[in-house]
Amino acid sequence: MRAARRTLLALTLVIALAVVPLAGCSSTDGGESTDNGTDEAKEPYRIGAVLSMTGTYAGLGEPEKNALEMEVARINEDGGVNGHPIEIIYEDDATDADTAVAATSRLIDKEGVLAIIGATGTGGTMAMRGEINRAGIPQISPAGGTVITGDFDPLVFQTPWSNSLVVPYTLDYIAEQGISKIGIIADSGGFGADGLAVLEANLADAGLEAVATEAFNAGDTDMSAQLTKIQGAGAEAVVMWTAGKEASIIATNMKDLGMTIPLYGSHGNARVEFIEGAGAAAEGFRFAAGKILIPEAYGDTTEAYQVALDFIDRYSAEYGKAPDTFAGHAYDALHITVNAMSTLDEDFTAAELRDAIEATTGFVGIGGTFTYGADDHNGMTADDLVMYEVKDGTWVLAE
Amino acid sequence: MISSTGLFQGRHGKTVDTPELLQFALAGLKNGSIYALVALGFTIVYASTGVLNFAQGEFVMLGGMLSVWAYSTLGLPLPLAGLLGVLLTGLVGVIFELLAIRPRKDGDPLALIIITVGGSMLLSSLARHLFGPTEKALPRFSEGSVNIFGASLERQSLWIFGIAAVAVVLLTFMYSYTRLGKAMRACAIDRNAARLVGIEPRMMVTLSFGLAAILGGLAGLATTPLTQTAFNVGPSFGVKGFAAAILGGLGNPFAAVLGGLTLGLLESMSVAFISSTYKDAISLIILLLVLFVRPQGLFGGSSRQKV
Amino acid sequence: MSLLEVREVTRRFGGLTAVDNVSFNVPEGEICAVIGPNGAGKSTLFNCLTGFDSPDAGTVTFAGRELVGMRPDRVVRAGVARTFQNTQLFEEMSARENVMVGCHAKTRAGFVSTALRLPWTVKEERLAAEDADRLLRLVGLEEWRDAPAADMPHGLRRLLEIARALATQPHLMLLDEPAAGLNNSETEALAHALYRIRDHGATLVVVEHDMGLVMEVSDQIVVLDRGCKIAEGPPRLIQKDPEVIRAYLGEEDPEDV
Amino acid sequence: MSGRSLNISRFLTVRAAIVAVLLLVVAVLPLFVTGTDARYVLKVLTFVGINVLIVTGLALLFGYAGQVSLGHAAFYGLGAYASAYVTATLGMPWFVGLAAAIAVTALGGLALAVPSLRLRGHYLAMATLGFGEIMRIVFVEASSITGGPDGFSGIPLPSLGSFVFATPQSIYWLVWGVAALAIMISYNIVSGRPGRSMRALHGSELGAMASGVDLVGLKVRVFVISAVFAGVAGSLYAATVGFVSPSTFTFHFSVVLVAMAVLGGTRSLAGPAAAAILLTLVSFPDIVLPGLSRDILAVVQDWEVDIYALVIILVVLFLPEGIAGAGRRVLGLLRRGVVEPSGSDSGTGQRGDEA
Repeated sequence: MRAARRTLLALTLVIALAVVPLAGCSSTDGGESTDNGTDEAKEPYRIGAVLSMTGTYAGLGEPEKNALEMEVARINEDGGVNGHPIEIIYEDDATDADTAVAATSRLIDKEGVLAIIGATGTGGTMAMRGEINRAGIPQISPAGGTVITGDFDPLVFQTPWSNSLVVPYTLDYIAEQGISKIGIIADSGGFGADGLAVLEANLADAGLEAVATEAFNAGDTDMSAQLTKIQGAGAEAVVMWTAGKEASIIATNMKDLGMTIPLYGSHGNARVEFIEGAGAAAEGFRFAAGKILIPEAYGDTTEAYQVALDFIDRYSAEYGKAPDTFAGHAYDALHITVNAMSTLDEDFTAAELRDAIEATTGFVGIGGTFTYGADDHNGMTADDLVMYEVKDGTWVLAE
Repeated sequence: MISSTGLFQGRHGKTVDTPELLQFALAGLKNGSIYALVALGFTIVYASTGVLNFAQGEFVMLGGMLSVWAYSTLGLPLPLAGLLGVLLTGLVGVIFELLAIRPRKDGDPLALIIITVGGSMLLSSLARHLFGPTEKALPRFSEGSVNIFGASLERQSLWIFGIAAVAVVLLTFMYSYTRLGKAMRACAIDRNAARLVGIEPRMMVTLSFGLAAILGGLAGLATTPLTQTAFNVGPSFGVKGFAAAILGGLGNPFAAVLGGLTLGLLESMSVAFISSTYKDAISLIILLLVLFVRPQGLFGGSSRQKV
Repeated sequence: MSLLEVREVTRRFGGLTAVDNVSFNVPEGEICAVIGPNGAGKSTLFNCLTGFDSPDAGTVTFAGRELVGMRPDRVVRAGVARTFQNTQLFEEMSARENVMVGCHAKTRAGFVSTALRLPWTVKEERLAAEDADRLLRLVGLEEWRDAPAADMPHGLRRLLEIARALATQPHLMLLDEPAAGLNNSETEALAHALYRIRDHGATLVVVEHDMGLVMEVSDQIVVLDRGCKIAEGPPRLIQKDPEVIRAYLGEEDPEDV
Repeated sequence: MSGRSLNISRFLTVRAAIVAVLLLVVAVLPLFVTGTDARYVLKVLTFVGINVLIVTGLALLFGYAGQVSLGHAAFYGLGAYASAYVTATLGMPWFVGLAAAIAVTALGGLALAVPSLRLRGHYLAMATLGFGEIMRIVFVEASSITGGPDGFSGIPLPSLGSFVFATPQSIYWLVWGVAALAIMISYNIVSGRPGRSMRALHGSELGAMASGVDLVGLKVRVFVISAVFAGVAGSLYAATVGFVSPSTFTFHFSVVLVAMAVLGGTRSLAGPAAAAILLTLVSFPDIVLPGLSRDILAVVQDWEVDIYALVIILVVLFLPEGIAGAGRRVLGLLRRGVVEPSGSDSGTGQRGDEA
């Protein structure tokens, strides 16, 4: 029967086309395998990494993976940990909670990892928690949501500055500038909503009043309506909380509206793409973040300065561009885990690893100096932050 | 916590003066003109196939991405880079039609819609492979703003208004007065009848995809200087454009533009008088109410159903 | 009392009055034909009688019940079935299934009872299938029972639609141009089917262009022209009515029909 | 049904045998998944089962009644949040959460279906899309109930009485059991009176009305049933994953669900289920090809969306009637080849009710 034969043909075609990319790439990418320590007799320590290589957060997952790959290679060249090489097994969660759960399950059950770094986003990080708890292994997240450590779980650590750290620092700084009325604009996604909640909780302590609170969504193309409202409410400064590309739209909208009041942002805006997108409108924009952007902020005699400089140099050499903060968060997650491993006997358990990570004290990383504790799995203080300002198309330390 | 925003604004609410109102209106029209451009793209493909092209948002993305590529990577001057970006987008539209739409011979609208859904995923993913995951910027065609009775509008937005205005006039002219335009419409209504009177419907469909892609590319080129672009911006453009096309009423370029502007104004007025948190929800609820009362959209005639 | 009483029904579309103040009665057990030139408003009238359209003015009383404002499916449940000028069959479904859909009004298995496959629903299905087979035999389509409607020749499709309408067990059937596109022998068969249907107890209203058929089968004829009723009466009188000849038959010679 | 000719009843036996074998395979599959990654494999297969359940509802709505919904992710989410709230926040048993999910999605379906009755085609698609987006905004903003953008965590596992579905096997059986039940219910519906009216509605609305089919009631009921299926799936999802966040219930997911239904083919339940299995597994290639090396896997993950999109496009292009159409042809071949070599095409009388 001809029709049936055509059906079969089509099915075959579908399968064939679905397989072609696999076959085609397996030969070209073969050199990318991770077994560097070929002459190592010892089993590698396996760490899982659930990163968003595709989907909405693909732009964040990429530098994170870059940093991890670079650092693992270096650690292994230096002889690994306790004589064991480190092996990272990467999973792409496609910025999707379900995929993150399945990936975690695969890492735990199929790969038998000792710890998991991830996920890139707060949503994925939270979704993984069930699997993490079932397996009882530690999770170190490079995602920034306050909820990650705010909704405390003994197994879950995080490396970025949380909003609960950055917000009070930023508000205090604004108050010091003699400003009393601010307008807030935040995205409706995880980072913005979280930031907004922390902002509203800390306004009174900083002696500030929010005269307008506006929201926008990822993908919005113009925020001048919200900004007009902020302007009309008599705000003396705009505080923006978002990590998306809409940040540069807000900056340019303000300039186009002729708004001269200062714009403050967050560590979510510490990306060159923001300056590129906002152009001249980015001038004078201020935000608080860790000291990685300008290592001199540490003071050039400190260990932190050396660590940061070293990372920046090697990353720039390897990837042709300076690392952003996300690369730094991944760096910290890996090194905190590896450091904890190095304090343990060779065949430690997951529970011991967790305890060792929690015992991290004064670890000098990229994001800051980490000291975890039984009820603090974020580990940083306001001392790790510094205020930046955009001048002549680049970051400088705000005076 | 965010849900208290509405009350919060109410406390601080003050009367809106005229320049401010005008500014809100301009903000709405700015967004609205972008929605209108996307909606026009929907209209073109709909007019010749009866299909909503879910890949329309990706054409907008590609227009921006390819222009950025031509500008930054090839180092072409902006006008040339833009031209190349838009033409390449048009080419993508034509290739997409030839490879993925034309082989489905019966032209079943639902099947074609699902193909455009697949095409949308594919184009955005390919853009990520080619251009990477981060957002890209493009300089404005014209810097600065103009002052309109105390309200301010960036010159770049005038370009978007201009493109939308020219496009709607050209399309209306084409559909009403040229043989080509009439032919394009004819084949959505009845492919066989179109063939009988000497129109090659397949050619018309290819053309309409190319035209829609060019228009989408123009939209992407014109908006990228304001909004930046990234591989994943397509769907949000698509959804807004779809909403605008439906709000206006499918099939008529003027209705599409009016739908886009109305949607933009609804959103900015929601921000002005109700809450920016719920601006999308409010405009969607209004859209639904409009549909429940006028199932053919605000400005759509019901004449098509009778054909 | 008449089974169907149409009183002063008017339907306007914009400036056009498609049906203008039309009244007539259909007594039980008769075959009534509605004729008129194209655009006379016959199909609009049919739509107004069956709930597919609602008149701007006037009443339609069927067995003492007002039909205006009733949804089409309720009209069917009240005992009025219809067919369409362009047959509205379910192309992908078999002839038997098409007729079984017609049984819808007389069966009651709902989502829940069907989902649970309650015994009475199974029995109901069987009875409906038997009913459908019986009706297919009545219109002479038993051989086509399992064929999709799309595969049936044009003439038979009209018969299938009639069988489907019969399955609703109507007291009144409205047939919209049942003979359109039929050849002579098929028309002959149709006429016999109409008699059989009437003898089974259904009253018939037929919109038809085939004058031979109309004159043969109808007890009474209503003539519409541009929305207005211009004549009403038995075939032999209508054939002679000068108004009908002028308005409807135009320059044609009335002796031809 | 009686009065069917011999070859059809034998054909039905073939089909019944196939269904029985498939059921058996699905039921015993967990017993053969025993590797170190059994938990992972079962978790993925559980996701597959959940998607099969939602798509079955869409198959009823779209494939039989011809109604499009671009908002089914919202019903999935409504069910998930309702169930999560009742079990985690209120501390009630899972069964109550499931009931709440059913009630909430039935109401939501009703609220959308009734005003949408006049809408057709693209306009109906837009209305359902709008509903989906509005619900997503509600999921994000009603943070005191839903946990906002950060999500809702700490949802207890499904349980019946004192039995907790704690092992991946038991969860698999629960989800697939419910999915099989849904398919069975749907099969009964489509092969009985309501299904016939739905197909009639799909074929010709005028004809259906003239046959006494209550279109309003029918459309609303199908919509509600299909919403409830998604809601039940949501309840299962929330309880088995333990975490719910708005990023799961997106327009994109709604579109993927419709794509599954279309790929499966109209007037079929098996086709859409097969499409749901196929498309869900595209994201987890190592389940299908266990020997895949990690490097290849990474490449596949990088190209996952592209593969996914290509599968959608190619299936729609080359299998015009979807997987169901292809399946029917294969079954037709089987019937002719095995049962009745000289058979004609006359056995299509019941071709509407594929299982």
